[in-house]
Amino acid sequence: MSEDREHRTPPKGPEGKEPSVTAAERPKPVSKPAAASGAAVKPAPPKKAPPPPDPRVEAAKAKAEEIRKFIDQQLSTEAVVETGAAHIHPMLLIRKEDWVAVVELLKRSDAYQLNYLECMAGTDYPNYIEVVVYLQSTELGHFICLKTRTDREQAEIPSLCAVHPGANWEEREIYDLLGVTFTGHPDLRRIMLDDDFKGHPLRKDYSAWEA
Amino acid sequence: MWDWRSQPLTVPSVIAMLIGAVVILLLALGVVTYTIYVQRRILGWMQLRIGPNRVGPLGLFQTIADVLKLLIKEDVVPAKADRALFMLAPIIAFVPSFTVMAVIPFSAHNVFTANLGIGVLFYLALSAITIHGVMLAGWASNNKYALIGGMRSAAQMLSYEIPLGLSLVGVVLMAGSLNLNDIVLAQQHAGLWNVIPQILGFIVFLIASTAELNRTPFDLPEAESELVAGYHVEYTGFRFAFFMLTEYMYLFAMAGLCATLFLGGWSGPLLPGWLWFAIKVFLYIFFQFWLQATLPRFRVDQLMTFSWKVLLPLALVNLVLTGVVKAIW
Amino acid sequence: MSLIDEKDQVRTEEMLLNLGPQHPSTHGVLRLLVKINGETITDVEPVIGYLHRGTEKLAEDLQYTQIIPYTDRLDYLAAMLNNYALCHTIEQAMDLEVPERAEYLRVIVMEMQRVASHLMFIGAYLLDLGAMSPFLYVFADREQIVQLFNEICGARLTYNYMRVGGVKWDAPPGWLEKVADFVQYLKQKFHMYDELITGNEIFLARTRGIGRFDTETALAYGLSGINLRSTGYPWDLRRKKPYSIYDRFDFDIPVGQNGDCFDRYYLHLLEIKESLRIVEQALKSIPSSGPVLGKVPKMIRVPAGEYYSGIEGARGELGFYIVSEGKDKPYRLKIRKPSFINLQLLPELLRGQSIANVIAILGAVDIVLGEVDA
Amino acid sequence: MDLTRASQLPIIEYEGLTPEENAELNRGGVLLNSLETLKGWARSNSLWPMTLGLACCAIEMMGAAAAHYDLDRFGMIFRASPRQSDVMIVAGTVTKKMAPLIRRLYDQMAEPKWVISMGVCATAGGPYVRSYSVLKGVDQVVPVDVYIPGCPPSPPALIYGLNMLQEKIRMEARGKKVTRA
Repeated sequence: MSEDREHRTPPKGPEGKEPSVTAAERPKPVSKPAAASGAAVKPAPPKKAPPPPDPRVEAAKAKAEEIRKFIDQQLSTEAVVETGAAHIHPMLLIRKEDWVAVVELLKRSDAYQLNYLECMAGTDYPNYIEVVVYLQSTELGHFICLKTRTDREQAEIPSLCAVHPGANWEEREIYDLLGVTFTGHPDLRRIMLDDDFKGHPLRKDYSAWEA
Repeated sequence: MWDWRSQPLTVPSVIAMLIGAVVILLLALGVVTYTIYVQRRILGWMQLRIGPNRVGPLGLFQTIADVLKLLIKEDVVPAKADRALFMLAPIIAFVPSFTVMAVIPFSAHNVFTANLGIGVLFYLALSAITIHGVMLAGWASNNKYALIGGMRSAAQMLSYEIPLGLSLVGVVLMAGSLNLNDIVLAQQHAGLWNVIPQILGFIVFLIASTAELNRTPFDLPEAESELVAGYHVEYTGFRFAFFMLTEYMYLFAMAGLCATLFLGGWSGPLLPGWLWFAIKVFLYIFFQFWLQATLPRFRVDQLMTFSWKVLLPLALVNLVLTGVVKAIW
Repeated sequence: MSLIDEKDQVRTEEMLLNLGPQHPSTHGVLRLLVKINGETITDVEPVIGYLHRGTEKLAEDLQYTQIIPYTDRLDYLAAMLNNYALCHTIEQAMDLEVPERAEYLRVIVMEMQRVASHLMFIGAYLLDLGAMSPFLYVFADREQIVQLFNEICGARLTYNYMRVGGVKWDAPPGWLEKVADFVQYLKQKFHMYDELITGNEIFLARTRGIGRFDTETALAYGLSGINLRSTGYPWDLRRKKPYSIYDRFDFDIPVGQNGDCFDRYYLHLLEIKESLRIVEQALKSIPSSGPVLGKVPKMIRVPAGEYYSGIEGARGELGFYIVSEGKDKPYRLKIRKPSFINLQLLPELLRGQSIANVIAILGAVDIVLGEVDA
Repeated sequence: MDLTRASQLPIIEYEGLTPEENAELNRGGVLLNSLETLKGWARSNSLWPMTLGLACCAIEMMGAAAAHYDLDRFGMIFRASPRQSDVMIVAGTVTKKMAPLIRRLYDQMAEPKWVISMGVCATAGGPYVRSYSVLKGVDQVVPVDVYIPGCPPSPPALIYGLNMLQEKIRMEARGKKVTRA
């Protein structure tokens, strides 16, 4: 597992300052292999075709770039660390400090209206913990993926509760299972496990037998 | 008409009285036992099921097994409960339920009961004592569900006692007597059961008595989905059986009251009196089971509103109408 | 009761009522800490996690096909839909093509599952409101669906029927006719339910105008499924993001008007009707033969990357988020659990209500604890 | 009365008694024996389960109680209050968070009480045996009388398990120690 993980997670500094240099040259692991190994073109019927880049992925990347420009204009040029595609959806990696601001901006902006938080997930990578939200615009049909990263040891991410009340329990669950502290969360307690439970089971180094 | 009061108080008559009381007691117990069985079978039939059919032929011994099991089950008194009251409550609830049987005339000749001049009042007064038992049970259990159940029960029984009583006054006016025997005789004399002239009173009585009995759709005090088991949530074994018996005993008593007051009691053509009485009682009981299989439950505030804003005015209207008609006649 | 209207005048003490985790109407092991003042609720705190089984962690150690049985046990009332949601995500990721007949079979079982799940909701909801018979009636009907599923996949509740790229078994001979018969049967039964329950005055009095919320609240809280549609917002993924072959069928998305408990109940009933319509159409146009499992590699390896896709489950949007490293096991699997998210709104709905409404509101939110806790 | 296999047992041995005493009891203990048979009969025919639906198995438990299978035939009606129930059907996965509460519910039940572990999750953790939050078998917190395998067991399996329990109760009422019914 580890050697495989190596190639897609370049060594990087501590949390917070993920320099866009490394991030930019590191293609989103998703898109490329998906197009390559999946070996499929957009139109469903003809299946076996040489692997040109999937047009859906290309479109997603373009869209992500477009959103980045929008954020750059409205907020700051440092908010978006990286753009890409999560499978066929536009993906933007947001700096932790601007996390709430970006989500709020995209929710309020007339151009995107990403008003519906569809899915929120946290993943434990070797060097950082990543929190992903999939946002949906119920009126305009946009569907994008935003993510932010934090250090594993002092996992801390601003809470989205104020923007999307529905994030409340999702964040509690991530706090419970992954040990990410959401600053500004109204009621951050364990939700699934007992209060005296030790450790955070969804972390890769957690072992049920030690506890 | 045979009457206790006409007999001199001698040793044989006292023994006869005791035997009579025991017979009624056993009869009531038997009826209650099989009421529960019939309830389960009828509900089963209405719900595409079968109901108990394994214990004894056709499941006839099912309730006996249930009662027996409850009698030999451990008697738990919760540590935090008010011990004395906890043990007293089922008795307070249970005793009046048997006592009210005294005034119900089961038959003109063969089954004897007290020919009490104030029969209707006696019934209402004694049945009200049961509320105390229920409230005490709720209080003494030291359980929040039980407390809420007990309080709901008290509130509900008190609210519905009034329309129930008022609906009976119409019948009393018609017969000119509080004696249940006299009321039956009056109906027989008139050749018309009270259910026809007192139809409004009958409807009020049906609804209010359903609420008094805590049966669906008024079964709030023991609403399973809200209060687990209501006021008797902490009771086990035979104390719980007492509450169950009380409930079904009142069902029987109320059915008897209904038959007596509105359906002509034991009077009827051809068949013997006790059989007529039994048929009428069974009809009422069946009606209750039918309701149970059909309706959802009221909400507690709707229940109160219904009593005070609908039933009470209706009962009063009935009373006034009866009075006017009586005055003109 | 007078306590509710005059709570300012009557001085009462606040009481903490603990509802659950073992309580007949919490539909499992949900615990509600209810603060009541008289019979009025001042605060509610749902405590969940009593059925947290760590599915997401377990999935990290399992091959993709092995995860499918675990999805059965999430929302155990709608196992087929859960199966599909996972397979759908993997198929999306691998760009797999599913044979025609398999797609039709999937749609048939999924819609039948939706019917079974909604029937169960109706029965359980009426049981919560104190009516016993509807529960037994719907169980008799649901039993027929369960038997049909038993015939096609050999299990009554946890089907494990879908596979990546198709379904495990073809329908046994005569099965589709049985389904057609059942659809006809339930269509007639449907009117009985409608008349018996929807027309009941007590039921209306207990559910009309109770537990209301509007579209904005619903969207902000991320509600989905019938909870969202009851506010009048036609958000159904079968239409909005068509998957499988739903774009071939003609069906409506019923929406509510008031967003109250009655609407949520009634939408369940109407959706049963729509699902039956879909099943009928699918039965008409299903290819009579053909493979039911597409060309799928022996070992399923999802290409590295991250994937999310959701389907319209019985309780709302059921989605799977998969992070893959290109191996036969997922690096991370996250389930977007509709019940879990729908339940968040409960405290808002309950505050200020009377305690008797708790059950009506909780029941209408329609949660399955296996899914809430995962 | 329903006197099934238990009443046809040839020899009854009371625990803690010598064989002679047992023989004496068997000769003379007509009243005692029939009383105990009656006790077993009453208890086994009036098993009221508690509604303790934890997970998937609860649906099959409801299915067993519902119209198609109808547990009421055997005189079993579900009681919501542990005080009034005789048998606890642990239907579903027992998590570590839930385990103490199950124990408390068990303690609240009045003697005599029995426990049925329904499904592999309650029996031994089942598919979740490797999970960090699942108890590996409910018998770690409460004594179990009957285990029913299956994931989930079908209603007939549950009914069979309950019938086994009934038989066990009848036998135990006659002083026979039952390890495997």
